[in-house]
Amino acid sequence: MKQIYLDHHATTPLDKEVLDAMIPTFMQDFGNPSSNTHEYGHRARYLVDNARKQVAQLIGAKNPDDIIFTSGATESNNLSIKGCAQAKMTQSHKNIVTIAIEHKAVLDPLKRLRKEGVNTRFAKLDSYGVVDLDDLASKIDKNTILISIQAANSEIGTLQPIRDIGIIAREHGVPFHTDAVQALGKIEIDVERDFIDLLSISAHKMYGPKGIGALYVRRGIKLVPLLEGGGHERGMRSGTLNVPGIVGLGKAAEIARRDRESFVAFLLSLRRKLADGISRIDDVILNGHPVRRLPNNLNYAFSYVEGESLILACRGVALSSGSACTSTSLQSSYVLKALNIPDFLAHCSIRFGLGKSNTEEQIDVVLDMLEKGVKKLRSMSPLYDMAKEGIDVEHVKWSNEHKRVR
Amino acid sequence: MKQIYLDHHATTPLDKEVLDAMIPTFMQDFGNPSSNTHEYGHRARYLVDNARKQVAQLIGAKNPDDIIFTSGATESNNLSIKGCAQAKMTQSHKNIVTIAIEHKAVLDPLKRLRKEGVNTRFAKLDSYGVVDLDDLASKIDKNTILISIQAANSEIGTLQPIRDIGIIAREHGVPFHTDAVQALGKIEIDVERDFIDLLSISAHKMYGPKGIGALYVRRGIKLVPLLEGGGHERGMRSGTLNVPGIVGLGKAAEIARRDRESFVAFLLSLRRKLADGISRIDDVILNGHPVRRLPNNLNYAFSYVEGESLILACRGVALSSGSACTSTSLQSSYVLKALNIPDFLAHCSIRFGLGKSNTEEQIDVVLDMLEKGVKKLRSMSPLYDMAKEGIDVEHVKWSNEHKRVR
Amino acid sequence: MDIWEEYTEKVLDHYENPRNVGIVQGANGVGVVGNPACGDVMKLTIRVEKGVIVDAKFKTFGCGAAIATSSMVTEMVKGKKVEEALVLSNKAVMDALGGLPKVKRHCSVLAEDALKAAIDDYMSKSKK
Amino acid sequence: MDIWEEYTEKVLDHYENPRNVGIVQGANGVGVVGNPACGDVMKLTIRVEKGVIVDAKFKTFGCGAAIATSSMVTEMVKGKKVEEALVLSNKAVMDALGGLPKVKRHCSVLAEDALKAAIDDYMSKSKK
Ligand SMILES: Cc1ncc(COP(=O)(O)O)c(C=O)c1O
Ligand SMILES: Cc1ncc(COP(=O)(O)O)c(C=O)c1O
Repeated sequence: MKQIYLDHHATTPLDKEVLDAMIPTFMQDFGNPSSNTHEYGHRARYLVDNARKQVAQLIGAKNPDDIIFTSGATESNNLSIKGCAQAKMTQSHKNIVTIAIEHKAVLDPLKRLRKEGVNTRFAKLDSYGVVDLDDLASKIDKNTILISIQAANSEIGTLQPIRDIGIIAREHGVPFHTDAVQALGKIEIDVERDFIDLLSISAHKMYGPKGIGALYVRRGIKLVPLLEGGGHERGMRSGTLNVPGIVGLGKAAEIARRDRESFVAFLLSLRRKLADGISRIDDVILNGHPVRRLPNNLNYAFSYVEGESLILACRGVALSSGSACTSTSLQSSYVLKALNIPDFLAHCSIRFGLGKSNTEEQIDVVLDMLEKGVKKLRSMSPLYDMAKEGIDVEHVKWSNEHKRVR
Repeated sequence: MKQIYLDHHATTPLDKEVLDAMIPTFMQDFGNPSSNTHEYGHRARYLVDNARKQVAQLIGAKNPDDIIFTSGATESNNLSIKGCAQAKMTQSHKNIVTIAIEHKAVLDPLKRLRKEGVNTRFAKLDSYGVVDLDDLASKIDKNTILISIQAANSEIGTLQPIRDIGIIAREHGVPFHTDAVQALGKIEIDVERDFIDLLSISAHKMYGPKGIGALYVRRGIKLVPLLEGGGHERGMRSGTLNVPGIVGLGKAAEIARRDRESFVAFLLSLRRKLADGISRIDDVILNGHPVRRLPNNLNYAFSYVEGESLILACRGVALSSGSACTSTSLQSSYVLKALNIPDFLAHCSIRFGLGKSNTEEQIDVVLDMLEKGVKKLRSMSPLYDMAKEGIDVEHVKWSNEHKRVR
Repeated sequence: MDIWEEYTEKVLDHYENPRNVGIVQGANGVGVVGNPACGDVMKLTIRVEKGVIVDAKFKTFGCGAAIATSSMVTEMVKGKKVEEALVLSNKAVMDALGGLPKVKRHCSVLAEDALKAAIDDYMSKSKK
Repeated sequence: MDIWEEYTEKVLDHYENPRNVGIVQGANGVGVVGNPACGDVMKLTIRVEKGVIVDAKFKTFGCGAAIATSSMVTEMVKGKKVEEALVLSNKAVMDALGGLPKVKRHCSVLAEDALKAAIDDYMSKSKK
């Protein structure tokens, strides 16, 4: 398996430094931090406290105890949203304000809450996926219990104006949760400066281990725990602490903070090369914002070429697409849909997620494959022929709606 | 830190084989199993599927898909209990039957449910902590939605008659959940033979990594998920799969099954030596069942000697106690209390948890420390003097109830 | 499913070296099925002489499985009588490819539909 | 808290080498406080001569901190006048030990209470 990995939004490999920090916790410093009668327990507690500080520093949290370790951002998001709703059990007509391009780990809990009478209000987005602040403010009322808006989108990389949202939230006295999973280590986030009350972190998106994440919970924010049993983590999240994971997350956070500037510069230079190369292919459309986007993200619709077939043409390159044909649900990307990008183009879309291990040479290889692949696939595409004849393929009346499953 | 570790109920070090299996998943096979467009994702999916089979085999589950990976047994227990209650949202007067010596990860969720109108019914225990089957059966009625009874207790090691409970549950048509965390790898459990519908597993109690566990969910059992966002794990538990953890759990499960018999024989021989040595000290009382207990567990009250002070006397030995003075809550063990063991003796109780790395020589060292420590501390103990004068210290009218906090 | 691992060698071969790409010169049957909004469109052109399909070519917008089934169907119908081609099922096309991943079965339906549409077109023209 | 790491050197020293363990011969003040059900009982015996505590010994059932504070309190009161001993606070005992972990502060209260009880006993006896 010598693939070129361009799917760093899905997950990242461990940083060597992170692995080195974790190794001693498996067989030597293996204690349970809750064991308070011996050295093993004490050592584990020390390691956890240290990691808590590292994570707090990454996001500018003043008090390390405001960091709650979880099993990942899915849990952090669920805890924020459900925990907040349950804490206001007696209040009626509750609503939560969010945007339609949140990760499923925000949208699915919100869907669950709707069954329990908590409404979801979607603030408007522009065609790049940036939230409309005026519309956001207008959606907030006295029954709004939470605003949940991501820092960066995992498909199109669009960045949200987090601090502006924080200000609006604070003005309205509503807690502000942000899913910062994709942004951390690439965008500077400071919970104080940005008025963030709850912030979700996942280690495996920033060169740390899978199965560990954190939730920043500002003092005074009340959450009903999802996982109970012993009252770990200030009573908000019980369960034996995942010491190796926590140590790994701590180290990953330290590196993310330490190396952010040089890492971003590296990503931007690789991305420029990739974007320049792709711009030589005609009929290619950029999804998402031209500037306000993650430095490691590009997302293009290669018109008239179905995404999966193009990924197949880039054999040996790990890519992901907005095409239904790569999803088991047979639905094209809901993120692209939410931006009113036509289904046809969603099926033609490919996400590029750059990361630490990528090189200029790899970009050259990928560009070569893309150019050849697009050319070959368009030579087979009836839509390309039609387009060249001047027909607008999107607005043709297609003879039959193809049945997806039989 | 060259301590003698006798706290294997709290957590265990990783087996070297487990660590070796995990290592490649951190930097090479680091893919996200949900990534279906490339080799990295596919490899990760393969590793997860393999681990699922290993875990299924350990507990005799016929269908590997009935294994749901979680962040640990705290989550597995919460999901079983809350998920089951939520799935019967519309039913009223619901109750769940359990026992008072369950782990907090069972009792705390039950406490939460009580606020939501789901009653907890405690089946009677004998003085060793074994459930009274007749009483259990009498507690079940048409509103019983779940029976949750552990396979083995983590403090006193008492084993429950799981299969008998399973039969009763099946006869009444009520799902049966068992927290098998402490039993796996030491006691043979088979979800088919024992009529188990839900079974909680934690890797770090069986020489696997922390932060990963599993829940066996028999086909047909409906659970409302706690963590949502993408529908992983048959929709019952979302979140990026913790591949290194899962691979570690799988390997640990394989080893637990493969080595169980020889491991138990090893534990029993060490335990015999420890028990024989302790029997030479007078006024020592065994907590829990003389025979129906985990092969690695002993729990003794060393009368007239407070537990923490005895642990201090065994410097360099990692032990835990039922004493309030080692718990931040300043409460003595609720497990010992539930068995009507007097508080006085609970404060004198020490738990011994044997494991793979222990040796005969270590037992000799520990016995020597225990004997000397008990002797010295009794020479300081006013209670020992009273007892020698024939006074029953438990039934003296003590002049003042000592205030615990000031 | 993993698009590389779950495709058979035959599917990948037909994807990488598709047979009969293009438009048949002097075609007397054309079928266009699918919808770009659903992610696949297939255009099949055939030339029928004396009740026999003497040539068939395709153009397809779609995933690897859609391209491979398109390619395979053109191979399978060439030389077949129209009546024989009409009973060619999507299952037969899949079998010829060594199978398709479950979530891709609908692609073989596309090929069957395109074939039927092209034959329909030929028949309605030849009736006139 | 971790019982090893959170105890000061002084606490551990007094736990390991407790001073004045036992019963004072010819004691004229005895205090027994605590309750086995709460995990600690302290018995303090003193001998007062001419208003001065000339000897003090303890027996304690309790955790390390309870033993260390017992030991320390006997050291601190020996040679003190009764009135001085009466105002000895639990805080002073803790300070002399270099501090106690937060959850162990109650142990120093035990020592203070035992001392008060022993002096009360001496006073009520001497009044007779
Ligand atoms: C924006 C965002 N939020 C949440 C998640 C879920 O986090 P985790 O993988 O830690 O469950 C992801 C990744 O899957 C993500 O990209
Ligand atoms: C019997 C029992 N159940 C549940 C748990 C909790 O499991 P975990 O540590 O995986 O959260 C433990 C250990 O803490 C246990 O001993």
